[in-house]
Amino acid sequence: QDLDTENPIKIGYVGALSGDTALWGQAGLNGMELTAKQINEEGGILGREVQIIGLDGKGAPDDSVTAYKKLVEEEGVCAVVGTNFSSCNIAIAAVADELEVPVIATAASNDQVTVDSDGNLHPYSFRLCFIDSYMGYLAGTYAYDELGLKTCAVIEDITDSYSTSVGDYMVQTFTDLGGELVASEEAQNGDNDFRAQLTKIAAAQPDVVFIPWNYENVCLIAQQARELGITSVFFGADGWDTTELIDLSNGALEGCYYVSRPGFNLPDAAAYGEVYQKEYNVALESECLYGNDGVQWIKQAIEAAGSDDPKAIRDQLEATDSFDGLLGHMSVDPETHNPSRDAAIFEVKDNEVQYVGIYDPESK
Amino acid sequence: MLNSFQEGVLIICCVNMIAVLGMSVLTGFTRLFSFGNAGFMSIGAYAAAICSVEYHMPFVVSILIGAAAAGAVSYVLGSLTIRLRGDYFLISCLGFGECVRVLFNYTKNITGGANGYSNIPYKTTGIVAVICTVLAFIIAWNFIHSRYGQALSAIRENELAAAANGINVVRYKKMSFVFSAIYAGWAGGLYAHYLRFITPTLFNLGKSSELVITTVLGGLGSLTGSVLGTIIVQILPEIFRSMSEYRMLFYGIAVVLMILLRPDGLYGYREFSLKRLIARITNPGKSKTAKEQK
Amino acid sequence: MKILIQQIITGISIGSVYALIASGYALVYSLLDFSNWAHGEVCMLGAYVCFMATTVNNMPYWLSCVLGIGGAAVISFLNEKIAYRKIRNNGSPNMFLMIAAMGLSTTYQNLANVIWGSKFKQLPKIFSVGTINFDGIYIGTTDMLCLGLSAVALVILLLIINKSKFGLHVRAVACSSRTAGLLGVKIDRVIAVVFMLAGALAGLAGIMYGMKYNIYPTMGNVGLKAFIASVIGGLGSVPGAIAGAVLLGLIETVVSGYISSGLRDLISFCLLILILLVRPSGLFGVDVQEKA
Amino acid sequence: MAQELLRVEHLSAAYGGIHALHDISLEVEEGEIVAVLGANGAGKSTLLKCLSGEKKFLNGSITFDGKPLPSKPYQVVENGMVIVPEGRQIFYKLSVKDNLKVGCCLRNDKDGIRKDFERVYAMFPRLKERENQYGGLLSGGEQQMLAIARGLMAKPRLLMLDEPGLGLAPIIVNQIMDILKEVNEEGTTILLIEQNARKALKLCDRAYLMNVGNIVTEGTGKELLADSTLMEAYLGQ
Amino acid sequence: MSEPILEMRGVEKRFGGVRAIDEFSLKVEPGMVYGLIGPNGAGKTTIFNTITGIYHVDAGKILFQGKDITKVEPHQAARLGIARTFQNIRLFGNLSVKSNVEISCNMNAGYHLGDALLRTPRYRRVTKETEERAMEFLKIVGLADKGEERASSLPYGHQRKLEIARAMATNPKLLLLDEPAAGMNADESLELVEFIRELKERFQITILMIEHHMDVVTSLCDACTVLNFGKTLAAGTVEEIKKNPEVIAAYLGGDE
Ligand SMILES: Nc1ncnc2c1ncn2[C@@H]1O[C@H](COP(=O)(O)OP(=O)(O)OP(=O)(O)O)[C@@H](O)[C@H]1O
Ligand SMILES: Nc1ncnc2c1ncn2[C@@H]1O[C@H](COP(=O)(O)OP(=O)(O)OP(=O)(O)O)[C@@H](O)[C@H]1O
Ligand SMILES: [Mg+2]
Ligand SMILES: [Mg+2]
Repeated sequence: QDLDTENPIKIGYVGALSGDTALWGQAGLNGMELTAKQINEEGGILGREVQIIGLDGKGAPDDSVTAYKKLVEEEGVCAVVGTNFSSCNIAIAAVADELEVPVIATAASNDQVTVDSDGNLHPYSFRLCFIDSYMGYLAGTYAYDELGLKTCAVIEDITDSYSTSVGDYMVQTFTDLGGELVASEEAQNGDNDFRAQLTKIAAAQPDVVFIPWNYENVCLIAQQARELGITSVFFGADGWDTTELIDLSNGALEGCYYVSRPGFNLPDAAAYGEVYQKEYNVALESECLYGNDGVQWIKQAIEAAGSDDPKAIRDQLEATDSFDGLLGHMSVDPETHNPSRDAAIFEVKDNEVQYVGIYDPESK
Repeated sequence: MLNSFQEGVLIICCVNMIAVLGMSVLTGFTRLFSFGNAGFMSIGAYAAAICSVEYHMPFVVSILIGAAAAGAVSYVLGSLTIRLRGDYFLISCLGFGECVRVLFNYTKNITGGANGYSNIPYKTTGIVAVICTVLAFIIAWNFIHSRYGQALSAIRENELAAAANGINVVRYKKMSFVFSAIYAGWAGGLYAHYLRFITPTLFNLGKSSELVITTVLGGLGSLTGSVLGTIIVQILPEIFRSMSEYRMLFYGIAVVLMILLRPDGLYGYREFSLKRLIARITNPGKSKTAKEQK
Repeated sequence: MKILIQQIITGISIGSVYALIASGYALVYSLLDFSNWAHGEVCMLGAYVCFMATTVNNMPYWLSCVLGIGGAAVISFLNEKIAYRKIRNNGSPNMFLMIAAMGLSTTYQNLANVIWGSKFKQLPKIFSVGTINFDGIYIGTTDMLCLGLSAVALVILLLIINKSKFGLHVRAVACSSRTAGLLGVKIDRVIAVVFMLAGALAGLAGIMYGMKYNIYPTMGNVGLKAFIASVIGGLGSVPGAIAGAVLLGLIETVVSGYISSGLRDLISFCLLILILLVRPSGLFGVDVQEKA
Repeated sequence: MAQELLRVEHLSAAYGGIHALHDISLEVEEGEIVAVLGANGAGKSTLLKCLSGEKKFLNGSITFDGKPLPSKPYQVVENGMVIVPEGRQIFYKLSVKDNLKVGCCLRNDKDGIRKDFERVYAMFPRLKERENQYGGLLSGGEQQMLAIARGLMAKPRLLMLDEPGLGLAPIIVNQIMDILKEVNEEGTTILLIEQNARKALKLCDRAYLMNVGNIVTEGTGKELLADSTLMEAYLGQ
Repeated sequence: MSEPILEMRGVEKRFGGVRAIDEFSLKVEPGMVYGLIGPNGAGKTTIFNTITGIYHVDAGKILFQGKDITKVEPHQAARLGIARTFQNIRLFGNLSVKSNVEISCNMNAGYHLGDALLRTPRYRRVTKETEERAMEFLKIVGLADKGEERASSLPYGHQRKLEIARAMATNPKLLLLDEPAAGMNADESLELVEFIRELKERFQITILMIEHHMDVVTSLCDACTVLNFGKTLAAGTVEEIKKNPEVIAAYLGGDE
């Protein structure tokens, strides 16, 4: 109607739009564009049109930094969403502090994305996801306390910071609670045969195997583990969170658990998923939900600030004490910029991912 | 003045150019193919970064230590593998590069492992990068045009004849290997102080092959070709950045086309010369026959 | 003890997949003296062709496999026809072929990304319906099939290369295509047939690989392992490639199993260097040089 | 009169800008031995490269047995013209035996091949001794013998030899001349390039004399041998 | 008589079952042109390869100016003053004719890496000298005007000469020539003979030469050894050898 298209609000997206992780980058960008379209149909932000500009960061820190700089310097965006890789966001964080345009990481869960290794806050970096340590903590506690498992094994991707840090936290929590680590194995990104490691795990006969990997490798690991006669419970984190988990695992994950935020199970997300499916003719990915939440969160911040000045947006993002997105409710800790949001446990049962419920060990 | 994006692209271009110049000496002039130079880059990067962050050394010293570390490692590796021929040498370098990556991932306590190594001071500004590149070019140029460089070309052409004319083939090959590693280490150190954050994956096999491809595209046996090659390989994808998913596809196709259409690279066996360019413009017929003779 | 046996079996079965890829790779190397880095991508494309045939077009599985193998052969042939042949005719150094192959590999990987997306796809797992359990030692059926197929491929290739007239022509062209041409060998045809053969092997390997581990655009990266395997075995020697592949699989598993899975590649690499220091042309490689 | 087998008309060829052949014309009749003589760089090898289909020429025509020369080297061989190239060009990774086998790759007469094997081994006993050695490890002269033997194995209608005597002991050079004579008498036409003009002229029926890309003269071997001014001017004898 | 410049004592070299050289001994006095002839595959080139360190002998000793060089590497042999040409020409094909010779001159160039990288005056001076020296050698072989051409585009005969120039540029005391006249006609061979004589006079070198052209051997060599199956068949002056019936039977044949 009277949407101001002359003077749009530009929001950038950095993600892997090419290469072997392009799927998620594209999904995030699609999600943002869909949301922007919906926002524009409803009158935009502050009456201005929202524009999404996506640039390829190849999932590499250096390319992502360049893409971020280009978005800020050449495209004049007021905020950036992305990436889904911690390493990229750690690299961007220092640059963002200089260029003073906030960046909201989607699935980048490493602690250092928002707080550097000396404990200093990156004022312009935010994120939507859990941090590794929290997921590790939840998984470890749930496995020990709720499932009553006593011995654990872990297999980590040593080339992936997500995998190593989530895995380490899982094991640490589990052993701190009194559990025992009986096997700790490593593999590398690109491997797809894990039987050498699994043979060792099989010999140790753990109650639970932590598999903090991306779902595709999880499915390979699980199947190979079952082939080698491992009957333990497998436990994972939000890398498992996909609609394809059941299809790809061929039943190998029956009786296994993972911890993630609520998402696909929420009615809003499901509705969004239908629209998304119609629009792009591909299945919904969690990265789309992240993209949506990123845009919505920025919208909320701009509206609260009354302007799209990056500094003002930053202040509002930091001050967020309630934001409701497709991934549920969250608030921001101004000290760390980490969101605190509900965590949920999911179980694979009867060839279906079932929502077990919100899990918060503190509240017990 | 350049904005930070343009400066960033310039710096990345310069850093890569230094690594490619080293590669050019090794591959273009000695005809040894190394798919491990990203490994040397990472050694330089980590060594320099650690010097800066842990020991608060001045930037120049850190960079020098990084380059020296890469050189030292290459010397040891070269002592073992330089006698291997062709693809056997290639695979040993490739394996080395992958190993370095695994090692940096593995030594979490020192390097941060897959989490990366962060908080490196920002020291590689555009000016620094340009000065380093010019310096690197002059040194490489002088090296190549001295008896050392000539010896390398002789080895490339015919090892046996080179040896029969008093050239210690193993020593010179090792020299060019170390030279390229020092350049890679130098580039790596600069890179770390540009990006402020490094992880082992930055220096994967893809990076090594990019260096080789750039060298070949620029033209084997031509330093100016390497410079031009780097500019094209670094700037072209920048133009395609918004084409997202097709970007790498085009890159692949461009590599194949270049090899098919300009088999000698942009400047195979010759250096770019202003004189020749002018001659070609003013007298197109004659320079054409000169080209055909090749 | 049981673990050791299990590890050895695992090693051999991992190696057998490498072997299937390495044999086609070695075939091309033996002919043109260059590392066909696009070989892994041909495997990948073969697997995708098979996948498209079964799941999208609902063809019977055997027919899909045939199509996959044929498709890979055709792609491999096209690589030769469009790219490699021209480079050879240009008289460029052999390393250029390798660079072109790298370009092709990037192209195919990203093409697959664009067409099929980067998600894992599953082939119907008709063979891996289970593992055979020998008293707590598990042997995968797909693994045995791979090993069997590699063995058959090896025997067939050896017969072709060493016993047939075509094989002699292949070796002659490998040595000097110019002279072979002057003596009446139809060089282009010989090379094209070899590429098709290698492509067919790649397709077969891709399908086996896909059956075991799913298919995805970067699955061709396993070609690198095949490359390393052929180097261990001696470049250009098909039996060497297969022996090298099984050896590599064994080294990897045993190192992961008994030393450290994180340092697996590091230790395998040190062993590789060690092998090369003792035998600079790999285990089975012969290095005939023109004498002075 | 014998039948014409090969005719070259107004042939010219160049390497980049350098012209190596200018307007060459010559012919070879069935059953002849024709020699082409000339100093270093006269263009003799270039001529043979054109004839073997390896080098594209600029102008002119080549007809073999009444038909124009095909463009691919292997098609030329199929037509019955085989070259023993300059610089031996041994398959250095193939055994001596396999080298010879490649030589007869277009033949299918098993018995004939076996006989020819015996025959070349009888001609060059050295090769029989080294039968299973890699070609690349032979001595220079042994390689040369192998190259000639390989050419003979093809049993061509027209055999073209580029300096077959290169690097051979004098006694062997003489033997080769005898062998060529013998082969010729069995019906193979021969086009020979040889630096040893005297030997070549004694052997051949006719000869062409080349100088810097041109044919300066032609005649029978006897005529040229007798023409001492010519011999001195171009061949230094 | 002076000390021999090159001496081989009971040298043996086997390849698998083949004894390429067998109990071979040889003495070459300084200043001579010494011929090494014999049937194909007799082991002549192999002898060169053992002298220059390309092959290492299985038994026996090789002395150069009284010094044991049995185990030297090729580049060390070159530095000691032994230069050679190859039976199959081995030039630096893609480099210019001039660079081919310069590379050999460099062997004795007196500057270091530091000089090169910083382009010190010494570097400039030495480079200039090298260039001049290279041009001088090219002049001697008559290729001065072809300095900028690619070595591989030269005709065969010129390539041979370039190889000799390149060998001479290392400043050798002993020059090994492997069939220098191969592929040359009679006229050119004569020219070559003159040229080699000139080289010998001018640079005071000793020459050991393998050759099948008997007229070249006759007019150049002061003495020669005939090799057969890796063993000495005969040795002496050329005239003596030409009359030796065994040599005629094994090598020369009837009519020469
Ligand atoms: N590959 C090449 N590139 C450039 N020029 C060449 C090439 N081959 C030959 N030439 C030139 O062509 C001319 C003729 O050469 P060709 O080899 O035909 O001579 P030739 O008569 O066989 O001499 P020779 O007796 O030395 O073998 C020479 O001037 C030579 O320099
Ligand atoms: N590297 C090698 N491996 C195996 N056999 C070899 C090797 N080098 C030479 N030979 C054999 O040793 C013998 C001597 O070879 P050499 O090259 O010394 O002969 P030559 O006297 O130079 O002969 P020509 O005059 O033909 O060049 C030959 O029979 C050859 O086959
Ligand atoms: Mg010739
Ligand atoms: Mg010899």
